[in-house]
Amino acid sequence: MIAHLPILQVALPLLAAPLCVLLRSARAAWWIYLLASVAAFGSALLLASSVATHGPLHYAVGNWAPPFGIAYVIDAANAFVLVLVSGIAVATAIYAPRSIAAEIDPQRVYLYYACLCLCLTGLLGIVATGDAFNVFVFLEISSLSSYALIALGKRRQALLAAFRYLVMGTLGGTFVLIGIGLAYAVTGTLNMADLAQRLPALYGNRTLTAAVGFVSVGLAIKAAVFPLHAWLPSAYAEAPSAAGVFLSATGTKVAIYAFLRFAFGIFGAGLVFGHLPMSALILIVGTAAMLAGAAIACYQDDLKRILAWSSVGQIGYIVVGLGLASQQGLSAAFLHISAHALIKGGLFATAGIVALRLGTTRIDALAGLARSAPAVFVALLLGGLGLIGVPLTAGFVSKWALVMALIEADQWAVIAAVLLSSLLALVYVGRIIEVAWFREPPLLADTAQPSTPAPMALAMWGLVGVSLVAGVYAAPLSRAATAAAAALLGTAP
Amino acid sequence: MNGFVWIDIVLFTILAATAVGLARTRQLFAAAMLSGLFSLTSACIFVLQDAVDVAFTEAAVGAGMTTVLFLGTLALTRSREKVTPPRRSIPAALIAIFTGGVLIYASTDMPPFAAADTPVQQHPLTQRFLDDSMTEIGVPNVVTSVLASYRGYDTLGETVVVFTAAIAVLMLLGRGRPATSAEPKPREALPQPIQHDQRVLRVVSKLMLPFILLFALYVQFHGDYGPGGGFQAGVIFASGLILYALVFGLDAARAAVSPAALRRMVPLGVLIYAGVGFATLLLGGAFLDYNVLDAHDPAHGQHLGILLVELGVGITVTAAMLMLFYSFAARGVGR
Amino acid sequence: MIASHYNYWIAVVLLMIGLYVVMSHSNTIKKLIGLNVFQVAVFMLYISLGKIEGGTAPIVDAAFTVYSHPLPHVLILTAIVVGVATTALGLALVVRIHEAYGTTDEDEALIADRREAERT
Amino acid sequence: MSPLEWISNLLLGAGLLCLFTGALGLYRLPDFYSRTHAASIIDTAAAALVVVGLALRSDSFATIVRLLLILLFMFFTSPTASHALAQAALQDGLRPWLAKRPRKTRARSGGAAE
Repeated sequence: MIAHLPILQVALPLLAAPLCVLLRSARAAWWIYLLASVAAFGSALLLASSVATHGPLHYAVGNWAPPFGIAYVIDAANAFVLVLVSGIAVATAIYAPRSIAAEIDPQRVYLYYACLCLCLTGLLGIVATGDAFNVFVFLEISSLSSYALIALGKRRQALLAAFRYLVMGTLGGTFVLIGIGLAYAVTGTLNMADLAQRLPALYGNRTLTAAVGFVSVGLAIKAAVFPLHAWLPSAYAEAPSAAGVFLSATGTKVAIYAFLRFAFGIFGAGLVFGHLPMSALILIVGTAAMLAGAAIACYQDDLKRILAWSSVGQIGYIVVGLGLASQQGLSAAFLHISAHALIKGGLFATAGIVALRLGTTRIDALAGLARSAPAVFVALLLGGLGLIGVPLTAGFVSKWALVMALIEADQWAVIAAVLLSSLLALVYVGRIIEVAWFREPPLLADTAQPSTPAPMALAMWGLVGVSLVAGVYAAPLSRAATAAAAALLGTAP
Repeated sequence: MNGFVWIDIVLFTILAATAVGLARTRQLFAAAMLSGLFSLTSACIFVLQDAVDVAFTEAAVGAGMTTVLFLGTLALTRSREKVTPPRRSIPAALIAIFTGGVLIYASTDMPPFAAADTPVQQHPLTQRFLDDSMTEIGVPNVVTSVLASYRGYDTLGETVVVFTAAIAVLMLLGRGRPATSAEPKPREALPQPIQHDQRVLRVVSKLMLPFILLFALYVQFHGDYGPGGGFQAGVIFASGLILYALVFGLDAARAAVSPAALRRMVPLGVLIYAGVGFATLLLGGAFLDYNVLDAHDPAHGQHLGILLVELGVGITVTAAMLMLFYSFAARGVGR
Repeated sequence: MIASHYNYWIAVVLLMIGLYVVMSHSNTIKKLIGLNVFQVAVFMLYISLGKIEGGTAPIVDAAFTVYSHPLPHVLILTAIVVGVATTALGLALVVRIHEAYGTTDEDEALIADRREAERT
Repeated sequence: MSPLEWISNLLLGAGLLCLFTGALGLYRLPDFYSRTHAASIIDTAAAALVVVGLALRSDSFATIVRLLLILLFMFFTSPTASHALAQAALQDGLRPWLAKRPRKTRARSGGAAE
């Protein structure tokens, strides 16, 4: 059975989507989505433990040996991301029903769950595959479903945000397609392992250099890396809360993972970071991202928008980590991928609860939240501390690892930028806390707020709680991140 | 230099002229038609480069379906474009030139066009697909073998993409117009039953319709031996029904193929495809390993598997395309 | 160089035109048309990789020995379908944007949003 | 050259002439209706002549049958398409251009035909 797990954890959510549509019932669709994500999470955990003990798993779809068919390869790196993505999907499933009932037309709820299943399928497919073109196909499944998930936001701005995301995302996807095509032109193969074997002979080939460029730019658009981030803030801020939780925690992370896979598993670190000046470029871009994202977040007056802009900044940390291309840098990147996914997922969950209780997420409306909804406020506070990187949070663990990696690489300017951006995070988190804690609520707000539904609170505390546990008891996560980095670099841990 | 070069030059000139024309015109209707022409011309180029299946699909999808969807949208919005301000056009031009420059730079190290010793032609994949597929799978159209068997998983993904688009559009446009609309008066929908004397149109459409549907079935089941397969067949089948809707009105079409039936067919096709995958798992093979479908004769198993998955693709694509059309067409009726 | 590479270059020029239309125009429908041109240009780039001199369509027949490579064809079949799916979703969004804002122009819609934000 | 090839060449030549006439007419004629007429020359006469010319050259029976089926299909659809186009224009209120009318009508209807 374990032999088929690599395909099952993608195929089960895939099977779930048409079932949701066929049954046409919101309740049944939720159960299907829940079961599919739990099944995916379970298989991901089993896979991760199997990979940790027995080494990488290979699976040939259709029993066509690679490079003739499509192969799945699970190693410590993608097992890490698989567990993360499917875990967030479970949290979203717990969170979703009440939030969706409040935000989505009841006639469309079953379609909405089908879209969530599809988005999960796409993301897991990107992570698990060992075939370059297969990445593109699943990238488009996840992208198309996320456009739809975002477009159903309550305000009309959601439509515009989804459209802009669609245009940018399609350009990004097509850039990836061009890059894969150029690599195919000079090798004749699409299998990642086969490509990796043939490419070193071609270092210096101009077609290959351009392929690296196109894939990098395409995935940078999908990951919203700083100058190409324009679609992200309004897309995540306008999305319905449940989609916001899921996408903010997984979407950009998977794109970054895909870049890591292309850089280390296909093109090879020797080409991307040795032959081409990508390392310096990535460090500059990452530094700019963490400063600009955090700075702009300070000027927003909507909770979800602050969180979305903060994501732009936080992606900068991950990018800086991978730009170092060292064992430490990569483990810091993996740590921050997981830490930020948990924290930002938790914070978007909190923002969704705020939206449900107050009917808005505007920052002035938060006044008095600390008294009217202390639990929500505490979650917001803890998540915010994680964003800043205060000790005993997961954010601290990953930032500490990043700073250590930067010290090792003698990148003092970047370290200064990390500290500055943390200060900026203090400013925007502080603003939220200040309003919610100290400012008097307007008299109108005393009218009865709906209470927090228990499943939503559970999901919120689940995400925030796991991020706190990971901050206090950091060893397992660090170990997994180290193993993931080692798997990418090809050095046995 | 042979005759093909001249055809190439003519076609490329038409393509470039079309592209420039659609970039410059501010009439969106003209731009949509030119984009259809662009797809059709590129389909001709694909034929010249031996990609008959691709040409078929591009003609049916790019020139046919996409244009129908553009026209449906234009009928609902009826807008004309404004002049592009230079603050947008200059950075756009710079980005386009830079991207093109990188690609030209890349092309200088690309293998010569149509050479026999390129990495693509030299890779072991070539021999496997072109020589061994006849014994392994036994389908003369190698594109079908690769599409449905060697890379059958990609094609499953592709079917899921169509499914995703269908349910996404259903979610966005599904239930008529919302009450709060910026534009109070409902626009005329695209397929109004034509009021005036349309005997010619009706008679000819009625005459043609069975043949269009028959042709779709031929394309569906002849895909093993010639160009064609589930995608092309699905689009042709849908376009036959779209013709019916255009001539006889949306209500007549919905009476023939109800939206409720479509809503079941779209997921059904995906289920058939994925179901084949799970069936092979249960029979002890790998996911989508058609060899296990027939314990005695693997090649027969491959045939059966390809037939089933192409059927799944055909069902989903037909229903999805028709559903897209219904969604756009019904939007203007204002029910 | 010219004789052996002009196919790629023309695809690149078409790609540039498509990209320019996407980036420069603020009309949403026009953007999608540009996106189509952009994608078709990429398809041409791929298909030209499979062509072989003197080859024929990859449908095995006793009469032929040289066939063009089928793999790029399969990949682009997938990409074409992805393209039409994206266009359909984009157009559905355009219809909804037009209903919500009364325009299909992205800039006008953004201005309308900004005005609305200033009013509240 | 065999007599069959001569006939084929003759038909292809005539087809080309029709194509050219149609294209010229599409470009030069003053209004929508006359342009539709020019376009339908291409659809019907030019296409039919070329298809028959090709059929005479073909050496396989299957190809001939296919070509004839194409011919049959076009025989029905092309005139219908032109008819529908013209009727739609008429319904939309587009008046045919007549020599008596002032030239400005021509410019307007020319734009509509694009």
